[in-house]
Amino acid sequence: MLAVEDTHAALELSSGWFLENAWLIALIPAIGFALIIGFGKKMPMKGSEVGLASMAASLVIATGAGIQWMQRTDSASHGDAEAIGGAFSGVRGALSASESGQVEPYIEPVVTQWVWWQNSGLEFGLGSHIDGLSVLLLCLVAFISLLVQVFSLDYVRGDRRYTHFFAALTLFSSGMLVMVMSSNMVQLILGWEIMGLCSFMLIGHWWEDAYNSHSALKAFFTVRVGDVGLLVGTAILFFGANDFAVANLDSNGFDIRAIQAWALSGEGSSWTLIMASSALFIAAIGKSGQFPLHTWLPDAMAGPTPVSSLLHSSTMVVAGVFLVARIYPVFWEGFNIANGGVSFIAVIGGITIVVAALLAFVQDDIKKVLAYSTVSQLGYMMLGLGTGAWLPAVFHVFTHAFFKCCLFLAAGSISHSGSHHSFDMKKDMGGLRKFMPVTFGAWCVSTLALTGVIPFAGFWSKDEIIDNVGANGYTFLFWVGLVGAALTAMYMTRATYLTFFGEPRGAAAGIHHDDAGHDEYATEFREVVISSTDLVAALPKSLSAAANVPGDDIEHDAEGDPAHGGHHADEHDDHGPHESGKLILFPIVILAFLALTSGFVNPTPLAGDALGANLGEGVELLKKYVEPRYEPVAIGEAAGHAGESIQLLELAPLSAAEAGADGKDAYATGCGRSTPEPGTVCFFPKVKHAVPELSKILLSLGVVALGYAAAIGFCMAFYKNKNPRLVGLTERSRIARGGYLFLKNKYYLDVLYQNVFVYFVSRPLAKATYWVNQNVIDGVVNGVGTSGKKAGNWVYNNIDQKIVDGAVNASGTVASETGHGLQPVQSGKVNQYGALLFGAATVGAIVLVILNVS
Amino acid sequence: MLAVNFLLLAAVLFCIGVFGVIARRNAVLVLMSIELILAAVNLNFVAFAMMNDNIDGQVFALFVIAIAAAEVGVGLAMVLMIYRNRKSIALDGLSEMKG
Amino acid sequence: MAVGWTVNLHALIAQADAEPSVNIALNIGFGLIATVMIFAAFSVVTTKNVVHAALYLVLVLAGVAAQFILASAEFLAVAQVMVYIGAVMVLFLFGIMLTRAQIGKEDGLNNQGWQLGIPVAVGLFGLLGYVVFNTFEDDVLDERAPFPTEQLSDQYLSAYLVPFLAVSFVLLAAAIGAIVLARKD
Amino acid sequence: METLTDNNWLLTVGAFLPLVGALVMMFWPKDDESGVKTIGIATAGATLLVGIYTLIKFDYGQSEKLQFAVDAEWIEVIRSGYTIGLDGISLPLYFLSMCVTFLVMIYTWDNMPDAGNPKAFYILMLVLQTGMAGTFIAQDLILFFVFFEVVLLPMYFMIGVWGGEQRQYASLKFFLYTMFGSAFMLVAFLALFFQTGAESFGFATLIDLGASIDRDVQVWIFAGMFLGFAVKVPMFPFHTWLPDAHTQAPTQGSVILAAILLKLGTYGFVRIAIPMLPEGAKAWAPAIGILAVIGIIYGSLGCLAQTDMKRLIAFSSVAHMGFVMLGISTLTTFGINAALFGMVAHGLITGMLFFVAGSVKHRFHTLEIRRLGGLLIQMPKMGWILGFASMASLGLPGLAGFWGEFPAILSAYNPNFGLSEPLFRTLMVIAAIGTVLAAAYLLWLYQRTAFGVPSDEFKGHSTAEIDAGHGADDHGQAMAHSLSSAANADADTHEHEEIKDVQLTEWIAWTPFLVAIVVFGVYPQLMFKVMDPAVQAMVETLGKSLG
Repeated sequence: MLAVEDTHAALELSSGWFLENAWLIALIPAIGFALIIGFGKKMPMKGSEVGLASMAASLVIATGAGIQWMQRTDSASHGDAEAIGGAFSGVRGALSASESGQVEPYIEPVVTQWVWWQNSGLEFGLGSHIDGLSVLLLCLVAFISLLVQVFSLDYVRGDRRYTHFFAALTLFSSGMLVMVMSSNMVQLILGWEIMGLCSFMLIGHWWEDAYNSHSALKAFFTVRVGDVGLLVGTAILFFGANDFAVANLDSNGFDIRAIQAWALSGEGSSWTLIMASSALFIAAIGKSGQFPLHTWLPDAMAGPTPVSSLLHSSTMVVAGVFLVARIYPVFWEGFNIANGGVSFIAVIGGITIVVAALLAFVQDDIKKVLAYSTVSQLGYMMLGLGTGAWLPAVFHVFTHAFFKCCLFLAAGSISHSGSHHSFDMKKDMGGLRKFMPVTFGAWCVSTLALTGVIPFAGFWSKDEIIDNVGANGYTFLFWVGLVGAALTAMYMTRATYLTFFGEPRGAAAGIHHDDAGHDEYATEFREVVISSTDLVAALPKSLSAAANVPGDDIEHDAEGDPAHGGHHADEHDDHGPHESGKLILFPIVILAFLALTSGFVNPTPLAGDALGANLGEGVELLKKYVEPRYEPVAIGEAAGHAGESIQLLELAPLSAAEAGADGKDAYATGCGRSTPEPGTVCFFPKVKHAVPELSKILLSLGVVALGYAAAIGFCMAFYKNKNPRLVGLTERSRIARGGYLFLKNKYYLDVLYQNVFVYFVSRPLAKATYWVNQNVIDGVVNGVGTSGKKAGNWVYNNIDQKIVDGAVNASGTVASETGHGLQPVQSGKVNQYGALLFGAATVGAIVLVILNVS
Repeated sequence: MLAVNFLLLAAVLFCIGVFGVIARRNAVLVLMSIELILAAVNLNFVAFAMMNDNIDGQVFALFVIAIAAAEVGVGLAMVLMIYRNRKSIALDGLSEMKG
Repeated sequence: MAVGWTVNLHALIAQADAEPSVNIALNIGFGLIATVMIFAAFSVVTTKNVVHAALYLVLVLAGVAAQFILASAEFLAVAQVMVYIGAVMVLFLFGIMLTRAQIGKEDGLNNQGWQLGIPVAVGLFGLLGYVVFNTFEDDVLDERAPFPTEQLSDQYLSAYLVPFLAVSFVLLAAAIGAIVLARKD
Repeated sequence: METLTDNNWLLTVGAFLPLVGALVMMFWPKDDESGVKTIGIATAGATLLVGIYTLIKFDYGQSEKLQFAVDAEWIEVIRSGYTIGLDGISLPLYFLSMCVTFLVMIYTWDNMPDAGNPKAFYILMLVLQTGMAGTFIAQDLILFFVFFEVVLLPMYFMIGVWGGEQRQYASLKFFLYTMFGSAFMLVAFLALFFQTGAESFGFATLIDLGASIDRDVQVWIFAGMFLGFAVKVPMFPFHTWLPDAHTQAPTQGSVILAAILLKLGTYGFVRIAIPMLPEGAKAWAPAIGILAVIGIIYGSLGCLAQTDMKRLIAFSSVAHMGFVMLGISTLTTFGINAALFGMVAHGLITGMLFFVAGSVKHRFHTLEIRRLGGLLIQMPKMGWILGFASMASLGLPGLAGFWGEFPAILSAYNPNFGLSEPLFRTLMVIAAIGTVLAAAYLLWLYQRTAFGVPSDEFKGHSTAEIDAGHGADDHGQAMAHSLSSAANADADTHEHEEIKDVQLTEWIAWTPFLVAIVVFGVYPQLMFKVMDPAVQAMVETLGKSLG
């Protein structure tokens, strides 16, 4: 029944089983989810094994696909003899060109898809669309998810909904994978929304506590607001691109490639493109927690730590970035990035970097510090995308996943065995480096990576972003990026200091105060105004939780502790902080290692030289395999008809011509700079790559170092020596206090959204609507109804009855009868007279008018 | 100035008056609504008089004013009497006229 | 006050005579007064307080008088002010006081079936509006000097003499009737 | 439009078999309840089998043609014939009506409404089934009208006899409202007939001739039909009967009402009003679109104001049908396909929600959202099903609801036949915002009923809860619980009988719904493939006269 319509690339590019069947990568976890839900409870390991197995399987396939994608790329550029069927002279054209270093032909993504639904004769597909970007993220997501699940094995052991937890986790990864490999917008929306659902399930995992369920609601709802943009944007793109796609690529307006090609073909009006890209970016703002809609991310910390790490490293929040990266041409044209237009994306990204970084300073909850740092890093990615630095942004997604995941897991490990299930740095941590050396080490490595210290992973990606931003002529945003880097260094130093240095406090010192969790959430309640439920009702409910069934569990859950509610709890209770178990440390260590090394996937050559290592162009693996080539493609090619690949020959001179001119002029023409030749389409704009300079690198490193120095000095003075000039500054100085409160309250955005918008819609507006419904609309109905009933009554008792009587005793005079018959019309009520009179008059007149008109 | 302005204004007043007559329960308020209706009528008269450049409209408007005055006088007197007899001027209470 | 109005009205007309087209100032004035009137009228039929209703009614009637002036019917305007605002309203207030309507908010001023009024009124307005527009779409009331009052009086004492007398009798009868009705025995 | 007439006995049997069953039941002793129920279910089952056979025999290759068509004489005097047939537009709804009746009957086996007397109840449901099936197969205006009205009566009694406290009011309102609408509809039908001067009331002839009518006249006739169908849908200003009817109706009534009856209106638009009066449709499309979008926002806001679970679900129907009508009002193939899909999806999902609401009421004897809570603790499975249904209802991709909502919104971006684009694009954005509100009220409902912990009055009376107690390592507490609950159970009134999780009959009745929601959500092509050609054909004929 599934008509396989296999529009993968022309055969001269080597393909392979893994590339063809990449859809399995997403399908397996989905099936895993079904299995866990169905039979998980009965399984020996309560279903977790299914989750692990499915993720492992996906990882294997994803890796295979990655390798085959590399081969495919090589087969195109270095042209293996056997990879090329002799018949395809086209590739020889391309080949000869590429050897002369001029043309690197566009590498067809491998698209495998089936008819998913049809409408008005068009058939829309569901399947996999494998190119560098998707392969990269597929491997990443599968890998991180696997590690997180391993971590969870121990972390959430003994939780009441252990099975459901793993089920949701698996579905979550599957959703992300579906989205990453999506071959069309509808499938992308599918993955997008599945993730939304799972985030709802996972953040609200301990839903007995009202705070958690409200955070879940908030997350889903905020993202949903952004999704309006997604729907609208998709609609605009579809109707914009459809005709072009049907005509040229025999696909449809949902198809990713069709959209890319259409955007660069210059067919679409600039208005359409601007509207579409703005709408879609609003969706990205919601999902990736960019500035105005970032408020849900910190609340998402209500979920178990593995969830936070998965959510913040490779899935969910990256979705927005991926959306922009995936249909980059739309934004490229829409925001006119080619000509260095100051784009919506770049501005929002820049704002987010600073805004979020500042918020990270006033958090006491270690997870919230990390959350805000994620937001700010996402700002970097958006900044990169908005300024034409496509590759660095994607690269940053890649590296950021490792160290951010590592940081979260480390935080989890701390709370698990260090701070007795509290996340409060000020209350329950400090001096932990002695107790948990491994965690400490991993944490430090990741911190260095996050803050972009050479040679850790973060440096290569983040610095490349900043560098390219500068090179593309956005000087101001360039400085914003540097400031952001400094801020990152500072708040991470603060967090590190509070957690690992100084004197052990609270739980870290072995003191247990189980109410810690409670008053933390009690304060939270003051911040979180529950969407559309009344706070008053919710508060006692959640507080009475402790008294309820199964009270014991709930009480501990309120602390955000999974492992309580069973004898596992007692394990920790008897002795103080200690290092976590192997299952927890294993993923952390691996991730730490990657945080150290993953940057060398795509190091800046010059920086390499600075290191003394001799790195040539060749080492930029991502640039080679992930970034799509910007060469125009003959239309037959794009539609996947091998026969027409001959046309590549005609392309050779065109691209040779532009390759001739070098330097900036090389970017004057070509895809995304000028409309492609008739008969050809572009799939990716010709992005600039900054020529790295040592000075800039040193500058950024210097800035970071400065940040470190300042922060360390501050921590020493403030937390250690309790410098009297600093301590209590917020009490003394009005400005300092103002700033502090402003940050503490997250710029009052929550208040705005929840007390103003949500409250207004859910209370006065809804109530008013309902009132209108009941009183006016329904009132009219009832009024008509009652008067109709009255009329009916008197017609019955009078006309009917009376006339029957009249017939019986015919002796009565007709006059009197009719008189009696008409009597009851005189109900004696003036108003009814009025109503009858005017009503009748109106009706009559209307009838007359209508008769006259028609 | 357009004739429609006046006529529409009159129409609005008229309809509001009608609504009042139907909706109100208190006799005095009903009388007031009737005054609204009459005012609307007068507006029309005057407007037409101006439109046709003919003074008869105003003549009639004056008649209406006079009649209205009379009507209010009598009406209120009746209301007063009703009130005396039954300590209420709620109209739906009065259904003696019921046949 | 009416006099003052007329004066600057003449000024307006004088400078409006130059071009017969629609006079902006007049329209604006009309619009302002009309809005006030409609608002007031609406309040008359919706307010919960009888006394307020009466006062709103005053506003409406004053508005009508003003409109009369704009329609160059000054005598009527004066009559309107004197009769309605002078006499009728006083009567109303007396009526309200004597029937001991409580001062302040009062419930049960409406019938239970009051919603019935909405469709009737709306329908009626739709009808009237439609008809008015269809018929008098583009009839312009060209500004003219106000009708001289003597012309009015001539009409009364010649063509409309009989109705005039009739009306005066009616008024007399009404006065007597009112006394008879309202008299306490 | 040529027709396929092979094995054309199918539809007649499928439509009137229930009546036979009802007839048999008439002579069955009233007090043999299980016997009565068995007959009812058996009849419905047989009907369903016929339906399945129809499904098999249906030629999907040419689903735009009328199949199993019959054209027999009926009432020669008024030139109305017994003309029936089935095509891609009506097939899904026709089959849905059969499934729903069957499943509802199974559900009734254990959950008979309090008023009792299953005999009457089952007879009514069978008559209802005939009416619904007939409406979807009728190809003759008079026949259509008859079936359309046949549906009315059983539902009236169902609400009026087995309903809640204000059942009289609700049922009367429902009846009068719909009658009011259908009166205008009948007038419009007759007007259409005479204006065209057609030889018969058959759809085909009227579709051919209808376009020839003068535009103004078309607009007036369409107005009549609009009233009739819009009341049934229900569209925004005519919706007030819906919440009362739903809230007061017994669970079975609500389910059938939501699943099928509301669809009669939209089906009427697609099948009759629009194809027969192209000009009228075009003139009215903007109005319909605006009302639809108002309905979306308005219904959602209405939901946010509700305190009663069932009433909330009822209001959500207004919003969802708004999406359907928006799709129809664009007059595009895209939109009408979406609308048809949306009808079925809404039938399944909202039906499911009403089932859950009914079962909750059955156990807790209240639907006050305030008093509920912790459903997931007391009835985990029920809680999951509720969550599943609400997720489907808020249009989550991968579940059926999405495929009605998303294309409808999409289609509003460029409406057909030169309808005003700015207007419809604005409508599109507003409708998209409507989806946010949908998420708001459904999640809010779910959070307040399913999450959290049970309120004190119901605490500790569910079997699941006590198991959970055992599951937790704290045995003493669990024991204490079972004891205390036992104590309460003795002490208190019916409020405190054991709250059981989903029961067998409920599983049987619900599983098909859940499966269908998933299947159609994951592979919508199943339905689009059937509907799309038919809708394309229809829009083409529309295009002939509108250009």
